[in-house]
Amino acid sequence: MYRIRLDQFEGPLDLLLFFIKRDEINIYDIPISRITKEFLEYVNLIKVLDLEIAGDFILMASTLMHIKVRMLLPREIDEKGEEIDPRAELVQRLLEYKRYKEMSEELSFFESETRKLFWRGNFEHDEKEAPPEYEVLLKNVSVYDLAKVFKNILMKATKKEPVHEIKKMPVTIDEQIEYIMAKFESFNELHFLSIVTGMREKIRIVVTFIALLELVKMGRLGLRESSNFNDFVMYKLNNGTTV
Amino acid sequence: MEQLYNSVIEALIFASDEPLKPAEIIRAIHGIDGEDVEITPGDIDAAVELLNERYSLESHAFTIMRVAEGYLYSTRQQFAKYLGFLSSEKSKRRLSQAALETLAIVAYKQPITKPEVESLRGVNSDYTINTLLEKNLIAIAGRSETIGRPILYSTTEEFLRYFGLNKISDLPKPREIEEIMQDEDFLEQKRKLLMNAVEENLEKSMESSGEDAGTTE
Amino acid sequence: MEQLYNSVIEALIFASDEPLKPAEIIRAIHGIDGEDVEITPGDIDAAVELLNERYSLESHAFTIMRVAEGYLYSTRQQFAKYLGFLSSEKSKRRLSQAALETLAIVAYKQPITKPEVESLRGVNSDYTINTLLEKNLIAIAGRSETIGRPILYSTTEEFLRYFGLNKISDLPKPREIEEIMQDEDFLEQKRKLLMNAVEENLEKSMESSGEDAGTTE
Repeated sequence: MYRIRLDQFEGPLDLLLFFIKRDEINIYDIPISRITKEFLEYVNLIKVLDLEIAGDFILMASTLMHIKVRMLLPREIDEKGEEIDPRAELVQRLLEYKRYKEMSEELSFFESETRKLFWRGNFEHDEKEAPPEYEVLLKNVSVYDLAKVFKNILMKATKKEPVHEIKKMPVTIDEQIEYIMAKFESFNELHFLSIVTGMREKIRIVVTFIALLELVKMGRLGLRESSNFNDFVMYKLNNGTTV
Repeated sequence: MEQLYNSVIEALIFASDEPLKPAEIIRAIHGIDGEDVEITPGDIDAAVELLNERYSLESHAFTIMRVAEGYLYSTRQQFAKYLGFLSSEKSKRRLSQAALETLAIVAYKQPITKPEVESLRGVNSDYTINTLLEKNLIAIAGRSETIGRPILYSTTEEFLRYFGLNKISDLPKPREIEEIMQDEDFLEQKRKLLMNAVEENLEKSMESSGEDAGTTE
Repeated sequence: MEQLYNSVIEALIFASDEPLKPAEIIRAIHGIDGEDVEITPGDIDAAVELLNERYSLESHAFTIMRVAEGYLYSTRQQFAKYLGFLSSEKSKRRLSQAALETLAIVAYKQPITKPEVESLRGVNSDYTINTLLEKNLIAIAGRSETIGRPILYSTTEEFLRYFGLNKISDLPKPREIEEIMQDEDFLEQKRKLLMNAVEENLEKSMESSGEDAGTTE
């Protein structure tokens, strides 16, 4: 048996073409039994070598086995009444593959030729009148770039562990008690909304509300319903009694 | 120094992506033609001088400059305005990474609000959103029904045209990108699994179809 | 076209780091000197032809190539060895056989889906397709209308530049299958046979029979 460097083969079709050439097999009359046997020997070798391409080779091996079994059965007939050769499809695939393999050699030739060419290397020093302002638009950005960027963002976003950060509150209850009482210096009654309107942070409103409850508990303010159901009225108390 | 090396020096400076030092030129020539080729930095400077005289005589649009103790090509000053026009045209078409990120998020999550974009990117995105709006790659698509009714953004026809897509659903799904971005390790594992599965079937069919196929090991 | 524009064209192409299209040259000239300057793509091609003749006559080391339907300067092939010695760019690996096979299929069958590529090659092509996308040699070109709407791929301008082609149709046509079948000699298979078959046997037989055992078949 020839020893073949398996990693030289791009895949099962490539290996089959090699057998066909080496053994001068007529591609129309592939001895499926023999070739299957040989193919399996190599598949076993690939498995031992643990090559990453093994899966594709095994898939082909099972195709060959399938053809082999069909060869033993009576031939199927196509619509023209002619016998269908179970190997026909494989032959077609082999030829088609060979066709593109040839073209990859053409490409390889173009690659070698182009590698002998060197483009101009340094463009930055060309005298240019500076473009007035830097504008941004699209160039050399593909759909793939777009999708890749999005995928990376998603990955970054999902990687972020939920962090429960304890932020120092920007306001204290004491401060807000002072704030509320300062408002009551010129009024005896105020709507709650009127003192929280304009507050940017939610936390400030919450703290103000707590400060208000504190003031009620201390007996310095009283609460009653407002005509607006979303609001209520605060009124000043003097040691628990209305001013 | 041999005549041939005038052209070699010309080619080397032409293709260098940074100012090419005389020592580098000598190194390349010695590397290819052997250490005994006689060539000095003075020879190289003379060759560059000669080349520049010829460019000037033949009225070509470029010249070799001496920069940072090396040589590099530059086009002549008098063409600067044309080059400036072209390069501004080109720079117009470059999208910054930030803009690309924002565009990707809008494309995939549209319609989407600025706060949502910002929470995905983790940075303020006012500037990039404005840029993309100006370039007509995204557009305002109404308002969200959530608190504060923030503005919703989506991509435009112009966006589709640029990327050669018929509709937004033509964008590759993150799953599809995942599939082609898999690293080799992962593929290998996948193949191993496939291998085991096929192997079993294979052995079975070998047993049943008999003959000599089983005697391969 | 005025004489001056020969030099402008020279400067513009010289200063471009990617194939410069005739339309871009015309746009720059119109942008600076006004829309009424008469200049056609034919004029530009003639100017490039003239420039190349002069470079050749004056035996300069570079020439203007027609690549990806644009113009790009490159050094002449004869200096490749010196340039290769210094260049880190070109010491980069060549494309793998798998990449070339996949590119050949995409180039001739574009736009094409990954399953189609895989069925032609007989191997999983995720990794190869990703490599080619990363190298910008192929690009996503929408979706097929078939079941599952798989992504379509096609080749890029970078593909043309990489292989030094002006357009896709500059590639030789693949042979017809009938023609391949008539091959008495599957040449390439023979080459492979010579290259990598029987190394061990060869060595063994050389050891045992000595002499001219080198004829392996």
